[in-house]
Amino acid sequence: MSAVATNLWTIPLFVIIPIITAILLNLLYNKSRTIKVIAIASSIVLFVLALISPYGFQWFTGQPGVTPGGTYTFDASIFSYRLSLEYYFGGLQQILITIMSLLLVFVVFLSASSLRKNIGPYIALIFLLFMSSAIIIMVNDFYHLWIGVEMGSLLLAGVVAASGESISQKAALKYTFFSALSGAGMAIALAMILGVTGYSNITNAIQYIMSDNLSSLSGVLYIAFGFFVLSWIYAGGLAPIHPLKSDVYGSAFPHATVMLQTQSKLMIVAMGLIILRLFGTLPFAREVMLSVSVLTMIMGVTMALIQTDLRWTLAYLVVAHSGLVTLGISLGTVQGITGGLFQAVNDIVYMSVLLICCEAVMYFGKGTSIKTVGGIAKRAPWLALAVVIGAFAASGVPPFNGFQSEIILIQASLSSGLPEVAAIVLMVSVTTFIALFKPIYNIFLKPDNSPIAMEGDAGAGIATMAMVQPTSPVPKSIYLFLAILIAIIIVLGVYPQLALGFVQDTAIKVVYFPWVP
Amino acid sequence: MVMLFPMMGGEITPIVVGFAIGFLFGTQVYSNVSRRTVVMIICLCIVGASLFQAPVFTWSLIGGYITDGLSFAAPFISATIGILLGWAVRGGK
Amino acid sequence: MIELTLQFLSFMASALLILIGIAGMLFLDNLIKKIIAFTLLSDGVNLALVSLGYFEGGVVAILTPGTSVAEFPQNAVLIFGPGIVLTNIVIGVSTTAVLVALTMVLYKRYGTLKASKVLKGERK
Amino acid sequence: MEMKELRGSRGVLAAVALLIIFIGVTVAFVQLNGNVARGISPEYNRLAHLQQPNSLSAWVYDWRGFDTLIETGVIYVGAVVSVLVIGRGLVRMKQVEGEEPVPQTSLDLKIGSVNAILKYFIFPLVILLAAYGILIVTGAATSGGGGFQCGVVVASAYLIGAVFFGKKNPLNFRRKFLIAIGSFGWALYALLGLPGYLVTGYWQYNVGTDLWSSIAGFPAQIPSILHTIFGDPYRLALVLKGGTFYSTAGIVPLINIGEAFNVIGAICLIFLVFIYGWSDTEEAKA
Repeated sequence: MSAVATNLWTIPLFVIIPIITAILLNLLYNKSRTIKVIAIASSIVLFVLALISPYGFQWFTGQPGVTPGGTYTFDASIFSYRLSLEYYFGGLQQILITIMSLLLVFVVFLSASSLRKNIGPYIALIFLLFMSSAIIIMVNDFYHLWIGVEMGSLLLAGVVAASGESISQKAALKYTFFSALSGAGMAIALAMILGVTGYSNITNAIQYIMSDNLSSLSGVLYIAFGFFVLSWIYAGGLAPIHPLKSDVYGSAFPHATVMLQTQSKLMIVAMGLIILRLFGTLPFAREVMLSVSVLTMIMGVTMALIQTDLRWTLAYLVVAHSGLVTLGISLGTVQGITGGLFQAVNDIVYMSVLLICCEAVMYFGKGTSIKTVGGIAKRAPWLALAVVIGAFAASGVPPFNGFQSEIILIQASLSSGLPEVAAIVLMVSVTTFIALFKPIYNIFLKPDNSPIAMEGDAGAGIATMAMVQPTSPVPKSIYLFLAILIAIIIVLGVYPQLALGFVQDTAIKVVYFPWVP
Repeated sequence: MVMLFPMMGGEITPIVVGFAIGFLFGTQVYSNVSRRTVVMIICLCIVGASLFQAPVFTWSLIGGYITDGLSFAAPFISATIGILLGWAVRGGK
Repeated sequence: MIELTLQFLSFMASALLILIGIAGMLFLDNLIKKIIAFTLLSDGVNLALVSLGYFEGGVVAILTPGTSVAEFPQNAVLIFGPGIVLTNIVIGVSTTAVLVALTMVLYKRYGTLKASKVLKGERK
Repeated sequence: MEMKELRGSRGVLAAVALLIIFIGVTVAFVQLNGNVARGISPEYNRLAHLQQPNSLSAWVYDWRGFDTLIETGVIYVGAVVSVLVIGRGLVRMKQVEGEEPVPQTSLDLKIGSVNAILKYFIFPLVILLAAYGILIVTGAATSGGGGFQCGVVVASAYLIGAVFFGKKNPLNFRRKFLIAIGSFGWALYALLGLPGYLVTGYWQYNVGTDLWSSIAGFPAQIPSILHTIFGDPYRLALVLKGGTFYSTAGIVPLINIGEAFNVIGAICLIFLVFIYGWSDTEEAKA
């Protein structure tokens, strides 16, 4: 593994393959069978690429770096000002992109089999969502980060509004308005950083800020920090605007939410690390980030408690658990960042389990509200098992993966001298369990005595037959996906070192060598 | 600065490309105007081409450069002709 | 004392545009007016980016016959400003298109453009 | 004026936040005024005479060409999403009965009131505007201009035609044509990186101009056939103070064409769908 390769062959493919696939799918439009084959093949290729890829850089368009002496170099280890756009693929990127591409396989399969009508553009948007998230996590350049975030927000609007229902259109409209606002804010932040440093490459900008005395320009840095935090909040759906993001999660199809929450976590991680690297030296920077995270967690779980629909409970829980990720990052210690990144990995996996279960509940045809569905455990016992495991993992019960990362977070906040924060983390785990218990009990365990079921019993004989012979309409493939994800949950829960090895390196670099991507 | 360089590719290629793209768009044109209008378009196009002037760093007659202060945007003319030809060949009435 | 240079004035104009844009997006009730406010905000950002690249005595970053090769790099205005403005315009166009499309659809459903009526929470 | 929301406590809070933002931005701009760091910017102009006179185009499409690829994607996505919202490619779950989407009807353009003389001049105007757009894209490397500008000009020609002629638009782009050229444009841009990638491993390396293969550490030599294909058709003689340079923009003009097609496809499609709505039956017929 040569970490200084500046033309790593896999990096462009993570971007170009989704682009070409998306263009093809958009053109195919309504030829479902071809779309399915192409989409699944392409997502499997992406997964394999992410697994086998070595580490290194890609300097797009092959422009070298300029050393202070005015000579050109293609060696990433030499100090130079990068003329080209720089992407970095390392351990953190590998584990996140691998998991995201695994989820992409599942999401593409699920959406191709559960949706009707013209699925081409929709699946194309999902591929582009993958692309924009991969860009955001790999890029080492403000300007490009901004393009990636803006593209991600447009894609999110498209994926959410694709169902054509008024609730999702409203959620998309609200979110797009805010994305317009915070996108402009991010552009202002970009303008400020470019004005102060003259570099859009993050490494170069950090080196400039560290080496030069910018005391007369500190106001500019503060404003840039403010706008950056604003767009961080928006990208992750953190505290003041969490209702917007959970509206988005709740009104999209659950399988789309799998992708959306993955994207959002990747954005949080990437932007959070960049804020920490660039503005970590500013006073109050970490405190601001920390208070945003704590607020997010509290607001998220409280809202999740009062929901009566599994979809919406999950929507708020996803937001609350984003707070755990940001908490770890904003602690700013090696242990805290490790915990935050590991939490991001775990969070993506167990939330996907829960969301796929939620999608499976929809196959029974009565939605996901606790008022309308019930007694699913009798018809699909394995599904009930999966959702319970997912809930345990989410609430930090050993031996599942949520436990491992939450314990690191608690230790990190204790060693930073913040026992209150540790208590809040504990509270989030417990409340998650309570919030999930109500829908799980009502939907899976309680006998089906909803008004619709009663009506069916009385009116049509067919419905009664279905009740007598319980058969699950859930396709076998969903069980396969759930099994794979639960295997990951348990493996990470028992051997956390497997994932920690990938993320620890990044945490050390962020704390001690912030200019290294 | 009257200078006739050996003709470079960059002076010809835009004309060819302009014609090709123009032809492509011409196939989408749908109208039933008289021949007089077509003549008017061509006249207006030549006037416009002289206003736009030849692209900078164009030195040859084919590129539209005659002398300082008098030159024609050759890609503009070729694009207009391309559109009209494409309309005549594949467009709708 | 601040000198009223061209760059300073255009920075102030852009700050004003940003203020008007954000205020319009927050306080106006009509969805179309909100979108117009967004375009103002985006223009303000563009103006800021362009004026970032300006300096006294700079020339356009395009070579013309007879330009000095040696002096051009230092004389040309900073190039990232206009370049990023291109991106911002593209992003502005796309965002506006999506916003207008969503507004159109919701208008056809509810028959009103008032944000307070269209976006009223009615979650089950 | 609908300042209702300003009255409550939330409004006051928002106003205060706004004031803080305004003051902050102003202070930052005052500090920035005259203190803008040039950073790496002059570096980008240093080699302009060896590739293309338009240094901005070189920055956008060559030095930072990959940025622009994704930026092109933004407008593609904008078109796909806004058209999807109107109706192209709405999806439903098989099992769940959802709310029906709103049917989209086409706008009623009253074209009868347009002056006859005006109408007589609109057709030449539309044709010449389209040709002007093409002129802009072909001159991207030498003068200000490029793919996006071309796309916008052609789209405005389309919009003028739509406003004055309604359904008898002279620039009568069909839906499938627009979707096809939009997709073709982005795909062309994306795939133009392939030659450089295969030879050197750097995506979108400008094989036509080939500035860097003589620098130590560059992984490969560029075969001369690639120079011929991607470089020679765009070679120009630049007469500057300091000598005459035979420069070439390489793949940049081709990229510009891709970008132009993408933008034309995207923006015209947005206009078309906003005006006429979308129905699947029409696409099946066409």
